[in-house]
Amino acid sequence: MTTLRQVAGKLGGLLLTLFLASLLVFFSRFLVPGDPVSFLLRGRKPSPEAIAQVAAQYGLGLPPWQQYLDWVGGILQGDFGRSLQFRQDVSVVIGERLPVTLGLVVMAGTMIAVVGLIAGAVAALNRGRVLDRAVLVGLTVLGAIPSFVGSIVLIAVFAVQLGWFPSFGSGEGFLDTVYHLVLPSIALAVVFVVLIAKVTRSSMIDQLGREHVEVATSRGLTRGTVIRRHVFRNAIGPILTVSGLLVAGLLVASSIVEAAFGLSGIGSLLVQSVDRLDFPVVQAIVLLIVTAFVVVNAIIDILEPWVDPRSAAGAGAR
Amino acid sequence: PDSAAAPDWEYTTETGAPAGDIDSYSWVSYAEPYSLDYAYAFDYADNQVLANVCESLLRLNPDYTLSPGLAESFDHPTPETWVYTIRDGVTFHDGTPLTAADVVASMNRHLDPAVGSSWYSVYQNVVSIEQTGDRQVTVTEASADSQFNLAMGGSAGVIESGATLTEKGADYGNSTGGVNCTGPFSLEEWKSGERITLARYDDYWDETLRAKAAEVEFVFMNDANARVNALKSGDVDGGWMLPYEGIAQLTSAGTGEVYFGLNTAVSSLIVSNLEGPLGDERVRRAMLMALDREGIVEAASKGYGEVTNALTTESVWVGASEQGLADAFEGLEEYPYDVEAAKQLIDEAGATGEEIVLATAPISSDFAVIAQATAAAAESIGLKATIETVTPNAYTALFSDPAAREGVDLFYTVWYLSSPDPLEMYSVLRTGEFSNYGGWSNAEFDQVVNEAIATDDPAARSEKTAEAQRIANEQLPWLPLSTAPMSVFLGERISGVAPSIAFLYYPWAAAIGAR
Amino acid sequence: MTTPTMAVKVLRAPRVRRGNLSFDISLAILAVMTLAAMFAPLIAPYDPDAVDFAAIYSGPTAAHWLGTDALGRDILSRMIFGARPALLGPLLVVVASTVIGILLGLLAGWRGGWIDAVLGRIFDVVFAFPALLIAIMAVALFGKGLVAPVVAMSIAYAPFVARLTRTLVASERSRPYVAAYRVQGFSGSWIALRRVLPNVTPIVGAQSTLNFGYVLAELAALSFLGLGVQAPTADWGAMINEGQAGVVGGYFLPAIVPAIAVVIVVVAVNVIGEELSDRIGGGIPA
Amino acid sequence: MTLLDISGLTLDLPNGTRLLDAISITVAEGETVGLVGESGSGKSLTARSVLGLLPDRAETGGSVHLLGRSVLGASRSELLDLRRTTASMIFQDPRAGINPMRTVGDHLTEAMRLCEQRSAADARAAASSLLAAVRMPRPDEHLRQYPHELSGGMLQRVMIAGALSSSPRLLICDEPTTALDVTTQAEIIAVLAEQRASRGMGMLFITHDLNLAASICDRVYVMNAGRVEEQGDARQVFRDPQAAYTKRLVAATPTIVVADAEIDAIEARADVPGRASTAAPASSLPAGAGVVATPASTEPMLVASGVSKTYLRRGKAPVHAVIDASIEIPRGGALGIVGESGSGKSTLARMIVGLEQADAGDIRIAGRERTGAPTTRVARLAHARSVQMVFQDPYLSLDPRITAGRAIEDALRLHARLTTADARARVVELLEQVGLGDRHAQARPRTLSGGQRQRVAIARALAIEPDLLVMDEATSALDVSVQAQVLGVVERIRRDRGLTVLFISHDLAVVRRLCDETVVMRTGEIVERGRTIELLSAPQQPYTRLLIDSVPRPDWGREAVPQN
Ligand SMILES: Nc1ncnc2c1ncn2[C@@H]1O[C@H](COP(=O)(O)OP(=O)(O)OP(=O)(O)O)[C@@H](O)[C@H]1O
Ligand SMILES: Nc1ncnc2c1ncn2[C@@H]1O[C@H](COP(=O)(O)OP(=O)(O)OP(=O)(O)O)[C@@H](O)[C@H]1O
Ligand SMILES: [Mg+2]
Ligand SMILES: [Mg+2]
Repeated sequence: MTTLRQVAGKLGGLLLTLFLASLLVFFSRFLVPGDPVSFLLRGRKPSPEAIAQVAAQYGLGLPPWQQYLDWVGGILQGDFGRSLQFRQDVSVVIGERLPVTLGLVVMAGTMIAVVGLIAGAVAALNRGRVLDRAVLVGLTVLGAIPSFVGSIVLIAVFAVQLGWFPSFGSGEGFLDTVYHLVLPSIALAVVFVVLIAKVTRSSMIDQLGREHVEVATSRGLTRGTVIRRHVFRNAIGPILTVSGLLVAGLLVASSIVEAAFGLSGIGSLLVQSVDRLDFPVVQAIVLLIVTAFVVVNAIIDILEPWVDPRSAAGAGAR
Repeated sequence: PDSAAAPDWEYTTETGAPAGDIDSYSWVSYAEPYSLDYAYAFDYADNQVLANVCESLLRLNPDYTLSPGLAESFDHPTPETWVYTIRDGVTFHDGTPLTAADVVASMNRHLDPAVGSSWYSVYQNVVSIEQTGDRQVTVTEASADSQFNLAMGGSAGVIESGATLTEKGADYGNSTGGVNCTGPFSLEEWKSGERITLARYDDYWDETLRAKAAEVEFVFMNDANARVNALKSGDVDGGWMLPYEGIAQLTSAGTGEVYFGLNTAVSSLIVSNLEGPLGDERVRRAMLMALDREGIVEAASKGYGEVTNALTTESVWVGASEQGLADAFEGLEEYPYDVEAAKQLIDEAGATGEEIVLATAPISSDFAVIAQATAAAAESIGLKATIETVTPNAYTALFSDPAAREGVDLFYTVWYLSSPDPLEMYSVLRTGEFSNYGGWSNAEFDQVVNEAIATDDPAARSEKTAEAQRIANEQLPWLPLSTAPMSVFLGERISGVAPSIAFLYYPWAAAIGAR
Repeated sequence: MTTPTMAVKVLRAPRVRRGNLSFDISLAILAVMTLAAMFAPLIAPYDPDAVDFAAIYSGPTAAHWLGTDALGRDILSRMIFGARPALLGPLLVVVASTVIGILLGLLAGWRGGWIDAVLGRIFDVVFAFPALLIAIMAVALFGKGLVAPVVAMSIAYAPFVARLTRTLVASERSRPYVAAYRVQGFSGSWIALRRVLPNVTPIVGAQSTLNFGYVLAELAALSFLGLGVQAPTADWGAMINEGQAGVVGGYFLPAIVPAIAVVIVVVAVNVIGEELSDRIGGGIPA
Repeated sequence: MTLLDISGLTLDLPNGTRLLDAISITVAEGETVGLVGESGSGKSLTARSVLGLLPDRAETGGSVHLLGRSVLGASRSELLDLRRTTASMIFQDPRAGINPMRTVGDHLTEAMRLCEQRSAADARAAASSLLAAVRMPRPDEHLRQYPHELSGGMLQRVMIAGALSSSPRLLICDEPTTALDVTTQAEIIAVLAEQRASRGMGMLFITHDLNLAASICDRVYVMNAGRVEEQGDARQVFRDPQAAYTKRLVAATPTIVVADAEIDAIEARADVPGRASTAAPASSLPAGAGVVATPASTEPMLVASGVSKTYLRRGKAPVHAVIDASIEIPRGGALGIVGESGSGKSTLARMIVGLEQADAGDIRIAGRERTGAPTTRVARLAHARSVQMVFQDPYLSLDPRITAGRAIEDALRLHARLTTADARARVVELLEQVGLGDRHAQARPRTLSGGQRQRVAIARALAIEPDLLVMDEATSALDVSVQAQVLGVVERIRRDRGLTVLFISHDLAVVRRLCDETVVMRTGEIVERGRTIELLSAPQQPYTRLLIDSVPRPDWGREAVPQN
């Protein structure tokens, strides 16, 4: 179905996007007028040694493209530079915090998938009925609750008042970690659940109105079979596309949730690094999130022909 | 909730001897240390952990007295030299013995510009640090300095294994490199962003401070609510510096107790521009009188504090004579809240309608209170006030960079002293001193302080210092606002800590055991 | 070949809606909040920054309808003044991103070819940077406050608008009515600017309205994280951030009032946006 | 027992709209019953209700019985059983009716596997033989293919095979050939007829094409606005329609049957301006072959010679859309272009109006070179005045936001300096010319019917007073009666103003009615040309003959029905 050529083409697109994104991340620093050293050392005592160290780390004497190549070259070898606030390699700082964020994102992702798909499907299958309305209203309101508000409420109710869940920390071992991450994942998932549910709903409603669904029904397939094999199966495309777009949002939104729940992941690290003017860390995290986004979407892109055989033939549109 | 009722609180020095050892307990900190490198340990978060792992030449006790630490004794043979005799039988956590070479290596780092030590100011007078005997280290200074030795109870006097310093290099003190010191606890694990675990060091030299807990776990929670909740629910056993909003809750929660202990910090407004209207002493006095300092204490620290007219707390007057202490605190100018009188002063000074700029930053709620209250006070006496909100980092720069203070008339600080001597405060206000932010200059004051610094006898010194305090109280180079006690929460499982700001340097965690 | 059945579907498309209560209520809420923000100094009972130590954490009283915060500042007054940055920020972002997006989308969709390819690639790259991330990056570069995030988010949201516009324009361009204009002798730029642009703008505009809610929430989140509007300026997000300190002492109002306001505005904007999309979407053959 | 017995069926939407009103239809075993009527008359609703496929929350009345079992109000399992064993349905658009994400094999076998619990291998074998039965060339290969890999005609066969997989007693066909070319339509009809005969099924055949209904049905029902207007023996109904509606429908239906009398009639009308004046054979169209009534100039209005267009597609074989095509239209003449879908008709038209640039060849209109793309505003306007176009889909060719009057006014003012009042007056004049009025000037397209829109489009084209009017399938999307109106308008304008027309259609009958001469296109090439009547009565090329033979030819004696 998918030819090797197409996959190669998509990988090429991925690399191009990554390249452009890395340019953006790297050269964004050049948007700031003035001396790069004083930018990087804002708020710190600019001892000559510190200046020399930062200048050396960034190769500030070199022409910009050379700086860029060095930077990219370092990253390809896992060297993201050194954190100014932690006096430590950025890769170490991030590496220590990544598991928490990944755990959070995976758990939230699972909730988003399960709850979002179910809610969307239920609404779609009851289109125009009370249940649909209820789900829609619920989604509209839930979707309007920013994750930081959600976090505060969840902590106040379930951690403090009821004491069912811990209000901080990420726990030890698998089960404990899951237990610790329940509330943060919910806070993170809510807004995205709403998006997925809405896409699922409209995508399924779209399919429900298709003639092929009616054909399948007319041939005596049970409603369950029709919905599973024809409605839901065909509705996956847009859901998957939107899911891909959500990945980066999930990673960024985790900064809010992590901050609220006192979790130490790369999200809270990002905020802290912005606060502490630790630009090397900011740069690295931004690049990481962008890369995750691009890679996930490339994977979805490559899966596309499996989801929709027409796309392999270039027939495209649904 | 009735906001008018001021809370009851009193100072405590002890929290009851522990019943025995405990396997482990947890402690909450509002932030993660950036580094456990003593050269950079300059903040509550760093020091409260470091104090239990790394020891200094001298030991700063909870009552702010100094006693021998890794130096079993010190001498002051000439006004310019300090000679330390290094204690025998002390080992680092890796088992290697403490030597004079380690001391020299550790202390010399403060002088190394490549390190950029935060404690350089302590060493600014130092000419050399040398091993002058098997167990002897001599520090030579350019001029007489009574203060250097006092600082050896703090981070400036921390001793680390020289071999470790060399080995770890740039990674020394961070979560990968770690530290290798002599304290009652060793650094067991540093899980970035989450917690630091300390383990009892069994070969610790000082039996009296042998750790009662096999393990202490520090968890970091930036969020005040999370901190209070964790303490209240018993998820965490204790913590320093409780959020004021939560103290009432913690007191009534029944899962532990809140204690208030010695503090050296004074909240004050630094007058950073004497060229402007505040250059006139009458305007400074008027400003202080226009401030409802009782109200500020109520709003900023929810009543856990007292208005003060001095820039030091009595707690740092450790070696003071009775006379000295009386001179220092009795009969100080009171500056009561009196807008009318203040207005009159402004009129006299002809400053009505002049403008002042106060800088603030969103660091904690007291910053907002002070900024708003100060602006309101200035307006109430006919001055124009502008609040300039800057980032916390830019705010930090106010303390280090004269350019950052350009155009700023007033800013707020909570200034704490790291050594048991009020001179630490007043030496800062001498003409030309780095931290004399407004460039205030008073010849009499300078002379008194310089004399005090050259005086070795604490009692005699205190009397000189008291003179300095009186001058500052009259002239108001900084406007003193209030003091607040150091708060600590102990859950029902633990006991034994002495509530005091000395937790920044004293191995307080070792004293905590099962209740 | 278009068949009669399809034609019937097109004819059927414009649903004539009866009055929609939630839409009207949402509109009213937004109108009230906008007016309040515009005339804040006239309406607000107190100076939003006025500290009153005698009334710290007062609950709702006759003097302070929504109570006061940790500094005794009147929450209602702060809410009214706080509506300014809270609403103005998203408004600027939505307007700027819509204008930029429509122009770029029109260019890409109408000209096609390499321009489309290049713009498409640029959009792809920007998509990889979620709005909040770009905003955070802007803060890292240019410092805290509202300006950098607003500019950054305008850029971040523009590709969404541009891609929608591009799709719409490209599909309009292939419609016979555009060919008909060409055959009549109208120039390409006339058709693009005078006919296609007005045709797609309502749909794009309605979609952009939906962005308002997201931007509002994101800017509030930024303030919540302490990277956005800085104290003591009244702003809903910053108020939630500051108000959080009181939650532990049982003083919920300072945090909950702005939080509820954020939720209400986002819901209202979404209701309006969705309704508009529905109404407008039906007007043009899809 | 009757196979299908619908009696008094009514269907109401929850909002009270009555969509079907007392429909009664019966189908006996082995019988083919036609259901005809215009778009929206309720044909599909009726057919679907037989299988219990009703609009959401619709209210029904009356009864529907399949082999004696009631459909309305049947339990879920009963309904499933009826669908699995008794009746099945073929839908209009095979592209929409087959799940694009599943293979053809999946489509054919799923019901067998999931409903009849047959093994996968068994089901595949059965599917394969079904595909063979509907004359698919390579059954086993097709099972593995996805719908997008097959043509429309093949897909419709797959749909038929799918419907037959349950061996139904009743086959419902809802416009099964409307989306297909005439030639493909003929093949599909043949397959259907064959299967019906071999299986002895009853068939309910829905179509809006009277000719088709008449050619295959035993009995027909004529529906209009949710009611049955008339019913009876197919030929009887069409030959001698009783209901006024049926009469109109029959009258509006064009035919390609050429009667001798008609040739004479046309010859008799030879002096009508704009009509070719001789019946001389014209197997090709050299200049001057058609003697033109407008004597002013003998130069043809349109000369396209050796025009070619090839579309290059990335990564795929190039499409030769038009290959070396040459046509001419005398002033005041009307040329028809017919051919299957994809034969290049539209591409040729688009090149003539300048929407597409020819790769090779030469186009002259009214003696002026119009091959290249106009570069200046003046050239653009000149080009526009020389040729205008009416597009196929009236729903898409008008700007949805612009009122009818405004659309015409824009065109007028682009080409002539007019005061607002003058322009308004002219707009009304033009609208009246196409049988619309002042009040339509204010209407937005969405509030106009298809026929009205197409007339607005014509008025807009005429506003510029072009030398040549190109109509690309301008009536294909319209119901027969509406089509008849529009064709009438065009005929009248030609008569009144001597307009030169290039008329493109896949419907031979329509071309026959409007055009003096016709060219036949196939895969980009012109294969035959000549006077329309001669071409239809004596086609020279096998392809033309196939085209003509594919058109259903009812034997109901259309001669008897007077034209217009
Ligand atoms: N699900 C539905 N909900 C509401 N109205 C419907 C529905 N299906 C059909 N209608 C309406 O019922 C009427 C009859 O529709 P139907 O599809 O039966 O017409 P038709 O005769 O098959 O037309 P065509 O030739 O265009 O297929 C139309 O006016 C249509 O708008
Ligand atoms: N823009 C284009 N790009 C690529 N191929 C095209 C394009 N336009 C038309 N074609 C191809 O050119 C061929 C002729 O198309 P054209 O539209 O002229 O056919 P047609 O005879 O008008 O068919 P129909 O009856 O379906 O309208 C077809 O194979 C079509 O797929
Ligand atoms: Mg139909
Ligand atoms: Mg065509």
